[in-house]
Amino acid sequence: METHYGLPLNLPVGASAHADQLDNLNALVHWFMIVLFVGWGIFFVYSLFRFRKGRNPVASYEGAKGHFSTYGEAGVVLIEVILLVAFAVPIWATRVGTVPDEQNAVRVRVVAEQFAWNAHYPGADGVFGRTDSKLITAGMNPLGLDPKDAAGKDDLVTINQLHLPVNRKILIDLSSKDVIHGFALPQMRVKQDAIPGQTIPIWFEPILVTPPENSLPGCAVTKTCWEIACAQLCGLTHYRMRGFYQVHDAAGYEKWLSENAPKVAALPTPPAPTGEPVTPTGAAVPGENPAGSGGPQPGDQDATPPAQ
Amino acid sequence: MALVDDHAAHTHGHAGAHHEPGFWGKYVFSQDHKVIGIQYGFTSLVFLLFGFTLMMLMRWQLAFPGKPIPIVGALFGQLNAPGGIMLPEFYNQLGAMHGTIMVFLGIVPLAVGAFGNYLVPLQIGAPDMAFPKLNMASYWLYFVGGVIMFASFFVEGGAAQSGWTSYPPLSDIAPDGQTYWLFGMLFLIFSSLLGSTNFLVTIIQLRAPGLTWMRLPFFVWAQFVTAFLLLLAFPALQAAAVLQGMDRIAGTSFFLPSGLVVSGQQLAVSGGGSPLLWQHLFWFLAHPEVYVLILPAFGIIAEVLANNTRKPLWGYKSLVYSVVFLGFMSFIVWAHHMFMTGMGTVMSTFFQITTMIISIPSVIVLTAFIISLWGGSIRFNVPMLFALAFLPMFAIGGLTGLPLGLAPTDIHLHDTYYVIGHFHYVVAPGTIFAMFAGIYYWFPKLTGKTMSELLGKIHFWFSFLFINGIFMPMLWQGLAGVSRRLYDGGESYSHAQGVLGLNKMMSYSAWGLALAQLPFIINLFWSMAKGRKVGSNPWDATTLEWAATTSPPLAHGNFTEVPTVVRGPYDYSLPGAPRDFTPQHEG
Amino acid sequence: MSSHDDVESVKKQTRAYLMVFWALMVLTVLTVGVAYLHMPVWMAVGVALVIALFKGTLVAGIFMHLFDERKLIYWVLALTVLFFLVLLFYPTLSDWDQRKL
Amino acid sequence: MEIPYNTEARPDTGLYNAKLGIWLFLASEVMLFGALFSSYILLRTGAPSWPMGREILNVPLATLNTVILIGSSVTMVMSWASLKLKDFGKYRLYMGLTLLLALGFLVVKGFEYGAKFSHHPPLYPSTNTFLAIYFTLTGLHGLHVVGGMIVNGYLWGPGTKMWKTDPERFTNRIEVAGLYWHFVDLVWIFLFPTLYLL
Ligand code: HEA
Ligand code: HEA
Ligand code: CUA
Ligand SMILES: [Cu+2]
Repeated sequence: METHYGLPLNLPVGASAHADQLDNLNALVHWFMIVLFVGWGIFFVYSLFRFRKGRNPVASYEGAKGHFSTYGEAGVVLIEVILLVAFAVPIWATRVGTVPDEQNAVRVRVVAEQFAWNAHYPGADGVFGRTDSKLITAGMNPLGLDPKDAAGKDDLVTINQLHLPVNRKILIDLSSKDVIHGFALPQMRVKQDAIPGQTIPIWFEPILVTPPENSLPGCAVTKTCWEIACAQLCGLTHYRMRGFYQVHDAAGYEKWLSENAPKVAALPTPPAPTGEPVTPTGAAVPGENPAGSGGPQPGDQDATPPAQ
Repeated sequence: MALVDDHAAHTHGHAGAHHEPGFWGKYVFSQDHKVIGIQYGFTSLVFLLFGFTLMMLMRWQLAFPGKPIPIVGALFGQLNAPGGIMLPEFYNQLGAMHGTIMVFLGIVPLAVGAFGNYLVPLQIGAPDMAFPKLNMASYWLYFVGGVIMFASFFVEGGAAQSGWTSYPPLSDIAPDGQTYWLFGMLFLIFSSLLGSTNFLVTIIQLRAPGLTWMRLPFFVWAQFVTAFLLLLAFPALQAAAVLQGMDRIAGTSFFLPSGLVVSGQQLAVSGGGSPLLWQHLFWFLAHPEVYVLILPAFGIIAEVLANNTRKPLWGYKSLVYSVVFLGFMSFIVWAHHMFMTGMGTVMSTFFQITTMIISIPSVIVLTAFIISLWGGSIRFNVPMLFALAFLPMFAIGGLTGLPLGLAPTDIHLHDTYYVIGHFHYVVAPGTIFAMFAGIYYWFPKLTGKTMSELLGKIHFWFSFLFINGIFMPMLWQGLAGVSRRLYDGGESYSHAQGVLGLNKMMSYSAWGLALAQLPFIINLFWSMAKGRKVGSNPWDATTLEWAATTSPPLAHGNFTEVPTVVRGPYDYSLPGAPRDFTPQHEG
Repeated sequence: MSSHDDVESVKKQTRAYLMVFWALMVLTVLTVGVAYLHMPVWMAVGVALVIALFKGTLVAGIFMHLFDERKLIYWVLALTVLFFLVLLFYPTLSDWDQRKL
Repeated sequence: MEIPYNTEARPDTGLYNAKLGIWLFLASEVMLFGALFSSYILLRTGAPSWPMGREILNVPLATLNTVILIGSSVTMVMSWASLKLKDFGKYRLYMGLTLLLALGFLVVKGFEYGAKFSHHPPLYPSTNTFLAIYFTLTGLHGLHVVGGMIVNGYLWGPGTKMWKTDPERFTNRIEVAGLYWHFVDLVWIFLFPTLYLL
């Protein structure tokens, strides 16, 4: 198991540039907690033993004297200040404040829905085609891409799979079509609620290529290695709102792009919107057979099987 | 407005003092704070057990996903568990209702409604609560709220299933159970508003002569701050519930943004709302609410510790200032539940700082408690065992709040089992243990009898063992990144594979914990009937509830004569005193 | 409170109530009138709020006797107003700090 | 044993129980409306455009209602003053007027709502966010008016028995009911410009 500052935290492998920062802070905080707890615990157990009735029949009205509790508390304050000022605040500021500029980053739109992750790549021209929620049709045009927009012709749309190049800054515009979902890439140390009505930028830089399937015990079971997890309760099938993501080396990523681009360019022209809105309370949810919950079949909602 | 009505009761009260109320007036629609306290206590224990039962069912599904629930599986019907196999919608209902019931129908009514009601007037030397009729109304509103919540399991589509947090848009488009949840909440909120007003007036106005603020038992202080939190925080959820009710019933879009597409179809609403608005209003209540869950527990622990160390609490004043400060700060930390909603640097900095600040008074409280042990003459009776166990358990719960309170570490831990582990350590082996301590400690007050020490010790040791067996692994699973609210306990995720086995162990522990409650339930009823009879002050305690009345206290009026307080609450082992305790009213 | 107990001072107060009534009437007319001047939004909001605050102060201060109330009530209200302000503005502030694209 | 400080003030706080009680209750009401105004601010600042209240709503009717409600506040406080002056007849009169004015307020409100529903196209809470807020806030305020009327009605009718047995406490109750009623007035004073004028 990976350790941080000597502490095994049972974290998934940290595969992004900023993962170490977060994990180290996490380990630091946990060390702090352990030291407090153990120190506190020794005092606790000793007091129970030393001042049990059998040993100390008459209690002292005065009790403990001295200021060590004040020093202890001051110490806690000091450490918390350091954790905040030296670590937490600056790290968060770089995490959310320094969004890479669009030219240098690989951009992907991720749109969550019950219960899938849609990824939208701008294609060769680097421009996302126009989308409109009114054009959305289930299955055919999940993002509501406007077929009339030229910029959208070369766009690439995938479901439940995200392909990323290693060592490049990734900028994801995250949003949702229906309810709040939680976009989580555990190995990237990325987590962000996908909130309908808002588009929220997230960025990170993968530094490891996804290991081949079967290389880790967990991957062998679920047949995919790194997965997009849904962290926020979003309805019946929240537990199966699983996508996978794969970090390729530069060549692998180009290959994947070129293999998939044309296929998607021929996006079927969507029929006119049905104009059959559902009522808020009668929202239908795709039926799922929960009885077979022995893990979803890998790729059962995927547009293409994981290329490896 | 209802405050006014209360006076009517009292004019009649002059005449009414003489004629005895009948059965209904005495036990059902009683206005006596002690009876109401017992009503609260009994109802909330039943709900606690109910909430636990829901969780035991869920723990089956988590340990053995997709396997039919043994024995009781057939009871839930085709809609919830065909062939005994729990459906995801049923799992989500159980989860949302477990959280709701435990928090709003279990712990808060037990800690505030039962302990507060029964003990606060006694501890401050008052004849009753300031507004007895309101007190009764408060209990019955709670009762109705509970019935509505319970009934919601039987409506079409089942009970609320969007989590106890009820985040829209999911909750806006959920089946009817959610509407019941909202109405149930409104009743509970009214109940709690009446109750907290009553507590505040009682504590401010009805303290016995000589009982100055700095002579109040710490328990009363804890209840006082709690009442303020309830009074000023709950209205935010009240407003939010009204808005969500409008969304669901009148078709408004307070929480629905424009352009929603559900299952591939446009939602026919005007849009223009904000899902995050709900979260702000909800957490504006719910963060103070979590301190409502812990403050009365602090209060109980303080009483039990002082009594069983036979010495005054260490740093009484710092304890008081800490809980007041804690109460104050708890209104400005709520957005630490929302770090992952897209918060920028400014707000997150603010909320990280306030969250770290609020941990300081807890540290002070815990430090004062533990230093109180130093120099004591510690009796290890059952209430004390629970109180002592509370300390390290709350410490674990509180400490695990720290990595959650720092936004960068919260990235990995948010919405994982780490959060579940964090707060269960505070509320289960924390608050629930404190409740047990209180029940064992004050049982002689209610009945004039004590509970069995042997059964109590069995109850304690097994509960302690099993409860850690449930919640410690959760922290470990959370670190591995396992999301919460997963119907299959993470089975389909590769990163969860390494910690899946723990699910079985946790579930066995949960069922073991349930078995460990049997000695308690037996003890409770057996001791009521057959327990050893004791005098009015079996623990040799100093505070007024023991000092000036019989056990159980007088039917009406509490005290034969109003005591005059002359000293602080915890004069144990006062040098030169004849006994090792000197009651508050003894010179 | 003792100040409004005796008959004389109650009579004096009733005169004050009537004056407040007329003041409130005037302010109501004023706030409606002002609303139809074409002011920029921030100014319209400001003016309307100032008038409403003024009216509110009259009601709370005189009808509700807040100008002459016990310290304890002031403390309760001060605390409430503090949390009220937090609740009133934080959600919007945090919306402003929301990361958007 | 009688509960102390039900009528007379506790020396150190200077308050009788119900007076402290009602102020605490009003404190929670402040938070309730605070939460609703907060929602209003958030939704309005977040909206791409916001209709002018006065172009949709009926300002003259609302102005009339403002006058009515302020009037009822005055009669309410006068009814309390009458009791202080031991003039029960006047109390009856003023309290009766308060009730009538409150009823008037609700009637006007009813017309206002009716006009929205029968408008072409009809204006419902679900029509847009502005109307949603308008109906929710005024509806909740209306419920407060109704609640106040129930209490005041009781104090005008059956509740007056107490004037004979315990006049001081009865006067206190009118004061407490009055505090609530003025608060309802106060809320309207802020609702009126927020919804109708801005
Ligand atoms: C009683 C309930 C309770 C209590 C007391 C607390 C206390 C704290 N909580 Fe917890 N919390 C909850 C109940 C509670 N919480 C619940 C229910 C949730 C989840 C809700 C949901 O999403 O469903 C939650 C979630 C939650 C989150 C959101 C996590 C997320 O969703 O990502 C955060 C983040 O900041 C947090 C932080 C804290 C902090 C910093 C404290 C601090 O107050 C803790 C302070 C205590 C200590 C720091 C320990 C004490 C000190 C010692 C050990 C002594 C040390 C010794 C010496 C002096 C030598 N909590
Ligand atoms: C006060 C709050 C409280 C308490 C006490 C508990 C207690 C327990 N909780 Fe709960 N829990 C929550 C609040 C609480 N929980 C909340 C808010 C959530 C989140 C919900 C959501 O996702 O929306 C949650 C979620 C939650 C989950 C996660 C589910 C998921 O994410 O899918 C789990 C999983 O194991 C769990 C387990 C337990 C267990 C085993 C206990 C045990 O500790 C229970 C112990 C109970 C007892 C020991 C009962 C004692 C009672 C008696 C002995 C009665 C005697 C009766 C008479 C005399 C009549 N809880
Ligand atoms: Cu999507 Cu959970
Ligand atoms: Cu919190």
